[in-house]
Amino acid sequence: MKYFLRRILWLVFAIFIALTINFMLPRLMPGDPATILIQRLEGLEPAAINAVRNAFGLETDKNIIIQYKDYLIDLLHGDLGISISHYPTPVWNVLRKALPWTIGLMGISTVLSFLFGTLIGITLAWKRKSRISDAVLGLFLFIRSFPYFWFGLILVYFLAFNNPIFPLGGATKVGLMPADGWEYIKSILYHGILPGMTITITSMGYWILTIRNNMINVLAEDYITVAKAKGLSMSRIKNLYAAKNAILPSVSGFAMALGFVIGGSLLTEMVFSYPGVGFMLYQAVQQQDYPLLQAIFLFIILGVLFSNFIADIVIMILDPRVRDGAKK
Amino acid sequence: MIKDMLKLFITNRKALLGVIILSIFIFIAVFAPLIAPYHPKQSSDQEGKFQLRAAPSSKHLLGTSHAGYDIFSRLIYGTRLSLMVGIVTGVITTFIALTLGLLGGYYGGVIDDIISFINNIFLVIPSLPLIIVIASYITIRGVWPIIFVLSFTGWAWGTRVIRSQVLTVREREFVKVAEVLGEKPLVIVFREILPNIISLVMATFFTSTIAAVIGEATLEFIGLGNISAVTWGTMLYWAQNNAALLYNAWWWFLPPGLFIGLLGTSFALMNFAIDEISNPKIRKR
Amino acid sequence: MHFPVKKFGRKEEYVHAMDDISFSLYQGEILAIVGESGSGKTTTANVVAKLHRPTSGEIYFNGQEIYGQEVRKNNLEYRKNVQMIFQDPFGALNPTHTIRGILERPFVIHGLAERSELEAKIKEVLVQVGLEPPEQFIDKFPHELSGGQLQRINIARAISVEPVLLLADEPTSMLDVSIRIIIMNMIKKFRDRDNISYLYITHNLAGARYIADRIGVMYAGMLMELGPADEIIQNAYHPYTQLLRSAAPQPEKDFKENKLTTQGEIPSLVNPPSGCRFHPRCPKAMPECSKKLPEMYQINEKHRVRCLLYRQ
Amino acid sequence: MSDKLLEVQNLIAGYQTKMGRVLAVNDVSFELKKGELIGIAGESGCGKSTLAYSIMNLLEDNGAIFSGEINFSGDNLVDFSAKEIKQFRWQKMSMVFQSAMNALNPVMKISEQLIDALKAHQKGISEKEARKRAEEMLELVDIQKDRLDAYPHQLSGGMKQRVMIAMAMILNPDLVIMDEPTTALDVVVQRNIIEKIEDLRSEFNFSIIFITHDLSLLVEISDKLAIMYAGKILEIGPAAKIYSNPLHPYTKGLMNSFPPLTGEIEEMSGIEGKPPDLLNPPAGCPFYPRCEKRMEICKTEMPEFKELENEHQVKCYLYQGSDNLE
Repeated sequence: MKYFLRRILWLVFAIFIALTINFMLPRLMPGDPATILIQRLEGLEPAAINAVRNAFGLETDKNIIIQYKDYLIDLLHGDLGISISHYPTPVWNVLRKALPWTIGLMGISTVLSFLFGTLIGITLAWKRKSRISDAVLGLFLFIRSFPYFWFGLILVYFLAFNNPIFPLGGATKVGLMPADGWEYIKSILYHGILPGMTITITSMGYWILTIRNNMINVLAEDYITVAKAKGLSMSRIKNLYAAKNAILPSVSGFAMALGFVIGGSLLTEMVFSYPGVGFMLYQAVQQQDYPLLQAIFLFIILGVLFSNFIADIVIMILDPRVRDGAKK
Repeated sequence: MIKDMLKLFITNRKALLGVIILSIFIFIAVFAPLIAPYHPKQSSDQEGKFQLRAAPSSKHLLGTSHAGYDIFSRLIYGTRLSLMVGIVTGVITTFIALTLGLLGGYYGGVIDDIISFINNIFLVIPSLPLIIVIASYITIRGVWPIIFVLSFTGWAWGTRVIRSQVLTVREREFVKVAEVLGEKPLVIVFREILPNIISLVMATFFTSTIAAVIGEATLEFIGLGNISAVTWGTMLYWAQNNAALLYNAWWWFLPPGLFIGLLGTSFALMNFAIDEISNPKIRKR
Repeated sequence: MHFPVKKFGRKEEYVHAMDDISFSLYQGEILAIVGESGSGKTTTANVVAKLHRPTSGEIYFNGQEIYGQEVRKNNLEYRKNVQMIFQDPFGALNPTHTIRGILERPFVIHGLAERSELEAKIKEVLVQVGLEPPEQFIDKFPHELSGGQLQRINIARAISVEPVLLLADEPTSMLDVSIRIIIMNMIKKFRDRDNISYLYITHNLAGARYIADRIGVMYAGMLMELGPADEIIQNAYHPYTQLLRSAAPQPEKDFKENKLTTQGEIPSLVNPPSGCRFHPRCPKAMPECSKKLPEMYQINEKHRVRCLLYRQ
Repeated sequence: MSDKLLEVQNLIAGYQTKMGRVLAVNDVSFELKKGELIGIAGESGCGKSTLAYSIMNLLEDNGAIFSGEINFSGDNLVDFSAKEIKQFRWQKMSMVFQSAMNALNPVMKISEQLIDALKAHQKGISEKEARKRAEEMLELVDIQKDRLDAYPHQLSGGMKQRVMIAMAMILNPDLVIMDEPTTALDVVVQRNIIEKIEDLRSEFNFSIIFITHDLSLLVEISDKLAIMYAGKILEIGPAAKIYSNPLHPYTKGLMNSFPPLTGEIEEMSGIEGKPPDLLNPPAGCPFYPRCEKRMEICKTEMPEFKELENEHQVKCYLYQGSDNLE
């Protein structure tokens, strides 16, 4: 329980830090980007200019601590400011539309890539003497070296453009509504396959590599020899004795990996014009919609922190040593 | 010992392949003017203006872009900046990671607490969104801002692994022996600890260089780089923004990505080899 | 010259690795500290080596408190006088340096030799520890030598600064059995030759008896008994010393003859038992033992024991 | 003899490396009776663990038995198929490993790890029966049965090694190989465990191969003692005989390496030098370079066992000619 409380405490604390970073970043930038921006955005309504000023903390009449207080209070009320590109829609309303798409696409792809990556990694370590294992490992090392977005482009080119098996982009067929029921869901799945594949395949390399290395280390342990000596079935040794121990460190490494996966997913959405947070981030950058940019960044950090928290809990369930506080 | 490592490194097939690929890229970068048939910003020759969006031919090995630039020449010249940004960022990142890792790992105490606290925060913040956000706040477009942003966001992973390795080495008995002998702290750090983490430092350098090459390409692809610079990333930016896909111009967006991937693979191979060499369980017999 | 090491204790926040240890060590004497893992014997050596700072107490070396102002100012001088040999001969040598690179440091740090004399000096100490001819070893890396040879290098490094006190933390426990006696003999040889004092940490009673003049027995961070080596073994007073004695293998007896009376393991040092730390396992425990922490009672002039049975 | 359980004959085993074959076990023969405890003494790298792993057929991927026989109640284990050996192992012979800390799976309860072995060999055993058997085994090694569902990290080092002993005995094997089972433990705990092993042996009458470098411990507990050096057994015989009258110069050297707890403190000598490289073993006696009584012939020739007294055998030219002892 002590472990659980510590993780909760860290979560709360990290969220607080994330909020602070989000607040500080625009204020720390060298030069005076806001003024340049406002000049560039000339012709914008005064209210929109105000939104930019707010995002950059240019309310010169208030000192920074009061600004910070206001910022936190606004956040508590769900007030993330006004979007410039969708003026005068509040940022939250813009962002809200994108969130489900990203959470769905990224959540499913991440889980799939973890599952497949783990399975492949375990198999590669188990059969590490074979040439095929070496080749598969090499292939994923190779794929991992490419930018995600480029891999997405290639998939689009070959599987959507040259051979129109899948759609070029978007999340559903234009015109379909949730009211269309099954048709709508089918369309979502159909549109999700290529971007999902991109994320899954490109991020899988990481899991394969780490699990494989962990597994090789575990296979050299005495308790594996004991299990063999006891005459246990190979599948039991592989799954219960070796794999379970090999997965633990990579679940705790989930935190670091997730950063890469999220980065990759954002870009994938851009390539596929998938109406999620990543694509929105892209548009916000293009249109210099700083309030929206800030809010997206905040949500990504929150997502990561929350996923980390889940990974911590999973570790707690899987590893009795962590549960007892005997480790870390 | 270090000599042995080098020997193992060179005799390792994966490492050798990695070194060969990297050498080819370095060769291309250095001798770009001799290899490329045209200047990257040249859109005509004595025969007149180049055809726009031409398909590959003997004149233009990889065709031309929407502005009539020779894509093959841009690919060759692009190697220069892409490689430079990757390696410079790799060096800076590794240097930061090594300094902080040694500092925190050896001295411990408050210094270490502060370093690992900041380190932990940077570890959970996903780097790409952070890179994008920072880059979009920076209004100057060019190579150095990119290097700055990538270094600023890329040091955390290396610091963490180096720090924890330093912590382990620090507990080794030869470090205690050095203390008992009266060795000065700086000598202990550089003479006793550093040589024992060289392979990890190299691995950090390789890993951060791959990350930097991909990160650079990503930033430029989104349009947050200097779009007039000639790099693999900007090539992809122009290809994307001029609907290369719709023109079926595979020769435009395929090669830059392939080059990025190959460069990344070469570093990954060397990294993997180091892992094999320094992990006794994999190396064993 | 005479230097008492007096009363030092180390109380970390939670771990009582050492509590209220007092003993003196005389010039040219080998004092063995015997104990099981977790008894605090290694911490004792580390504190004297100034690798750990004790939370309270004093250690006097040649009349100066070693954690005091004077010594801190002349840290290098203390380092020259007090050296340490570690348990793991491989771990104590940096794998990235040659033997030359390792053995030149003591001379360089303490300014004991000119650059030009280094080679000769290194060869000299190599010969002293029996690594002959020295040319064969000087440019080798640690991984090219055997455990016994490496421990000789470690001894060579320690004696090259001509120390007055040598701390030896289980210097033979990781070596092959046939080499152990040789290393012990070498340690004795340098005592006889240079009058070096040793604090010899070990878990092996028979080894301690072989090498030491006096033996101190530690349990759960406390010194339980201290006296002349043979007397501690043949005529142990403390029930724990008696237990250790009966647990040691005795090939000359039939196995069934000596059965242990005590079970259990060393208690956690985070929450050590109240009173005498051995009382939960002690076959002779009295109700008082759980309440009162015994002092070191004098048995005879040279023999002290921390047990209420011997209260005068 | 009818009560013979194990007979190892001319066993040669080792590892295939890039630089060649390492013969860690080189022509080893010995016999073991039912209920007997044979101690195998030797220093690190002498091949004693390889011998144990060969008998268990647990050599690593690059290890192999090159020739020789391991007869177990009449069956030659070397000829067994993988399936047969899997059936046989743990049922008839089991093993206790050096480091109990690493020999237990950290993420499984000890109950599961004990029951595992039962289920693998007794198909159809019910969960309840298996659990009951596991409880009995724990009680046998003096661990309260409420610790059955503990995880390894919740037990002390000594308790873990007890669990390993319980695990090794759960199928009631005829032979238990113990590879340095107490080396990592403190003297008192070590003593407790050794006493437990002795109690169990007299109760269940199984045989033990006990491997350690601690000769003084071995002499005390073994019926029979084998002295191993550089892959070869140099001397073998009743433990008391070897202790009172060691024959081989290496055995003498080893005996002279353990200071006694009683009697006069005499200057001891140990053995100078280091064991030979098993990649390029010497042609003659492997102990030749370190031997104080070496003769010219020892450099190139290795003698066979010579039985000098009842069951006390030695491989040394000092004893080849005569039938009398010194």
